[in-house]
Amino acid sequence: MTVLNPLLPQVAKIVKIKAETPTIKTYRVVMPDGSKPFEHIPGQCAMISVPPVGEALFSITSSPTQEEYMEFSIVKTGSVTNFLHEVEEGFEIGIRGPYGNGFPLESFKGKDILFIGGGIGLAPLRSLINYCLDKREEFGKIDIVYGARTPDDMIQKDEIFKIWPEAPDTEVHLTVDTEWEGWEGRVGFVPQCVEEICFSPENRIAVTCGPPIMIKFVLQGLDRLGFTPEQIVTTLELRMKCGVGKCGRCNIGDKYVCKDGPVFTYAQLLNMPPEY
Amino acid sequence: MKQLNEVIKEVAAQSLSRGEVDLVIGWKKGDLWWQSYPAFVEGDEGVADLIWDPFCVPNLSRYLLEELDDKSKVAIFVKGCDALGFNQLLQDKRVEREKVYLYGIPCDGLVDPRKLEAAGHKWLSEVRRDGDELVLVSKEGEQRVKARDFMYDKCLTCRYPNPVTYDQMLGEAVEAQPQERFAGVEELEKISDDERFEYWARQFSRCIRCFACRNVCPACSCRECIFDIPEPRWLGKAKELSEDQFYHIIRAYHVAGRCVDCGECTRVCPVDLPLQELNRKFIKDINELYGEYDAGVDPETEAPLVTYNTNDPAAFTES
Amino acid sequence: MSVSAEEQAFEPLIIVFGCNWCSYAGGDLAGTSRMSYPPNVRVIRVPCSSRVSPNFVLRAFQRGADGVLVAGCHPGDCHYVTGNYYARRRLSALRRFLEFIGIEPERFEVHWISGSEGAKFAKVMGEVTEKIRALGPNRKMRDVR
Amino acid sequence: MKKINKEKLPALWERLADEAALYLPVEEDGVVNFAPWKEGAAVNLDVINTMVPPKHLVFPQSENYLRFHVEGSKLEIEPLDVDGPYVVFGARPCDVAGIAIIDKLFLDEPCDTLYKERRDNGTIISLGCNEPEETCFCTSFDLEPGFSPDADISTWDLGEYLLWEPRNEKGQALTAKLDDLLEAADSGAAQAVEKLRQDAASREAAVVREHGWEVQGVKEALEDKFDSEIWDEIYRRCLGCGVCTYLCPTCHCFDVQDYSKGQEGLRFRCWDSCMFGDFTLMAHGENPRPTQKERVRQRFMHKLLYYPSNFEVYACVGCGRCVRKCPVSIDITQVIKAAGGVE
Repeated sequence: MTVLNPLLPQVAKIVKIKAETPTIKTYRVVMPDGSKPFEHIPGQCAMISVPPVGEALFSITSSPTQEEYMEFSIVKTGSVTNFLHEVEEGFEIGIRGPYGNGFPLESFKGKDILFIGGGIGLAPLRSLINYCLDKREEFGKIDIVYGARTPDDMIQKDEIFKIWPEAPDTEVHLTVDTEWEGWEGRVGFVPQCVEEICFSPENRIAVTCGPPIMIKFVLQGLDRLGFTPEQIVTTLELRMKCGVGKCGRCNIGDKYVCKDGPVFTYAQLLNMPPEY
Repeated sequence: MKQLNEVIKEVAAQSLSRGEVDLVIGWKKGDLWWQSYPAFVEGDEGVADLIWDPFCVPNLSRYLLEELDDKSKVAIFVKGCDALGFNQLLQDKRVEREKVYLYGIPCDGLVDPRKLEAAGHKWLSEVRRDGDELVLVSKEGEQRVKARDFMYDKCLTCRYPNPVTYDQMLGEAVEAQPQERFAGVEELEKISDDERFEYWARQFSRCIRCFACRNVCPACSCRECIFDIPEPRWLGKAKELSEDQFYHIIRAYHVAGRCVDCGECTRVCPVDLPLQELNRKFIKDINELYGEYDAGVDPETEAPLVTYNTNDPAAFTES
Repeated sequence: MSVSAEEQAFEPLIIVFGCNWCSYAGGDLAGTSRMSYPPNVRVIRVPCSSRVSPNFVLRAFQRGADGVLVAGCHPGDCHYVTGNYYARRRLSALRRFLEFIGIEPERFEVHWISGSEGAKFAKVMGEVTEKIRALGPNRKMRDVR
Repeated sequence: MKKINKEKLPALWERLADEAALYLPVEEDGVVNFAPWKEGAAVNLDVINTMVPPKHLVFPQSENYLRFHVEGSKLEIEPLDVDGPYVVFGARPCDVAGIAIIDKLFLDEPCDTLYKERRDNGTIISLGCNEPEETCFCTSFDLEPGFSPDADISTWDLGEYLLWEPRNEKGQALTAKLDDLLEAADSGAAQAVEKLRQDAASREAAVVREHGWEVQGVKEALEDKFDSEIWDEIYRRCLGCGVCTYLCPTCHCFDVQDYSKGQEGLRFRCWDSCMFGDFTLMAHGENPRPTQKERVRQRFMHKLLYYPSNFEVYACVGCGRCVRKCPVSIDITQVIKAAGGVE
């Protein structure tokens, strides 16, 4: 069998585009024959190509249990994403992956899981949330804390407002940074929210993703609540070009985020140089 | 030379101890005889390491771009060419004169270690300047050679061995003995377009795009370089002759009228591209067309390509 | 002397950077006055001849131009008063430099053509095209990928 | 072991060039680099360090690997072939060791097939060093100046003759094709090689000792040096150019870029350098290595700590190019000394 060049993308097609916020869209992607591009584990990523603009790595936001397609929530922020925000349904892209380690699912089994997300940080968490909900009996209680600057900046509104709150033994805690007309829910930053609700570390894993500043305060808050570094899991993002640990730019010490990550426990991060 | 080597330590110690400057940038010695490199001295402990020898070639003024950010005053040593480069930074409004203290060093030429090596002078422990001679020290003893035979080419054509600007001059002024600096350009002008194209294509194709020529240049001080901007990406990253040509033409053009002819681009090029000849072509043409101009001599004048006269000649037929 | 098929069929490609206020208008006038000029010429409108960065010129050569021409207002007539005086110096320096790199100087020309000089526009384009045709295809900075 | 009279080398090169693309050290405009052989080429086998190492033959500075065609919303992607067989003649042991070092990364899972195919297509003929340069310190890394265990064929310069020894099947296959040009070496040859190797190694080791360039224990010493002040001193004079990385036989970082011409285009990978500010710059403007300090630290930590942690080998071969070519003499031996290994 010939081994394929790991840098070689396959052609795939964007079949659905959903505008989540003014700067975030969710793209549904399938192969030309209508199948899902490849299997993955929650937390893994894929490299998306839009020649001649280039390639960028995105976390897969759909759950592996979704057998029809793959989804990506993408913020408009650089040349590839600006381009993607201009395309329409039916547009063909290159895709390769999956990349990265994904969440350590085995170690989550039987435990309560606390998801803490901010803004676009929900994208990788969503893959895992939907996975857990689809395999509900394997996990304990699920709490989802999600915050954004304003209600308009929240993504996956169907799921956060309707689907997830109705799932068995699942609670969703939404918060916005500041008062907002028509918003009746919680106001305040995500880390505050986590501490206020006072989650117990007992048999619980905390999984967090969001802007670096949010993560920093979430970690402090979880520490105060008694979570050990081993109980906290996060996913990182650095500039990447190859996705397979060769191009040399996404390393933190001797670990490559694209290959050894992007998911790390806080305990692992404490043993790595603070270069992220 | 020995004397100057002591003087620089004294003045640096003085400036620092009196609190006149926060930092002195000079040169210090590495393990190998030709390694004289920039040293950053903020307290007494580093002063003794400061040296002046025939290999103190790096221009220290470029470091002001970074170092002045968080310091009130920085002292640097400047040779003739360095002072021109410093003035160019002033003219380009990238440093403030009052935040810098300049120790001027009259320089009678620096030594190109590769010329010594090519002549079989290797495994040395020290090279000293003594009048017109170099003293080469090795385990076998000392040997004297004519200094001018081993100077950098750029030093042989140097017209400003004495700094044109300084706060304090260290040492006696030296006499300039410049060879004709446009000889190389003129040689190339004589041959046909096709031959010249061949020549430069061969040179450029050796380029590895390390950007050392840009990064060392006192006239290349843009906060964001056009070659680094991802969009529009003017300079593609592929190793292709047309991209190499693009890079070198634009690099030289961007410093045209501002190049102080210090020759650092040629010195630092790891693959020996004769880059100074490109800059000199611009200098020569600008001199011919728009009048003699020496960048870096007077930071108050306007560079020739950012000004005009209504009756300027053109290098194309005007109709 | 043998001439390759490609050279026999050679139609030069000439990129013209035309100043919006004069030469581009001159080109328009040539068109509306039904004065013909060669189809080899592709005009790119720029706000002033001084807007023409050397990047533009080199990119044109990289992407297949056989000749590049900058057309601006006559000195003294710049819409922005002094733009073309700067351009004269800069483009002169560039022209000599391109020659130094080995590119025939005829391949990079500068002409002053006002908005009322439709005939001149057509004539210059014709002359430049013939000159470049005589020189043959330019390969000297062409990106061969 | 075989030998060849040096007068016959041009005939050998001609034959090799018939077999495959032949690259060897050629002098042009006073610069010696690995270049394709052609008749009359000024081959220079005396220079120890070519200006650029032969790394580019296995890992080109830029390498197209796919062609794309975009039309409206349609995309076609077609992989491109890797160049065919080639022979590298006269590679010095340090440079061959550099290739063996980057093999570990590129051939590690998932295997970089582009690299592997190109690597497999090449036959490397090394040339042992008789004398060290002033900047040589390969013995620090347990390499031998006089011998390259990773080459397909080893050769040694014995004055009138070049001794020739195939080291593996690839080398034997090529040697078999050159039978009429090579002759059997006499019985003393092995001994002569042994002496050459020992002399070269001991001469260089003496220089390394004199300068204090030994690296024993440097990896361990660097394990707690991420926040050390050694970086405060060394980075400050760095100009942020890529000389050190691009001339390094083991630096292998790359970028991926597209080139397009209308609807057609190519994707290529090309060398990139951790010394450049945009290397780790993210689309939203953040940079985990915001200043030259972090970049310089990364370069040396990668070579002396991270790479050995992952692949059990230092990513430095002591060729001395960075020592010689850094415009401001930032040199890995200074880091090695500053880190302070175990005596």
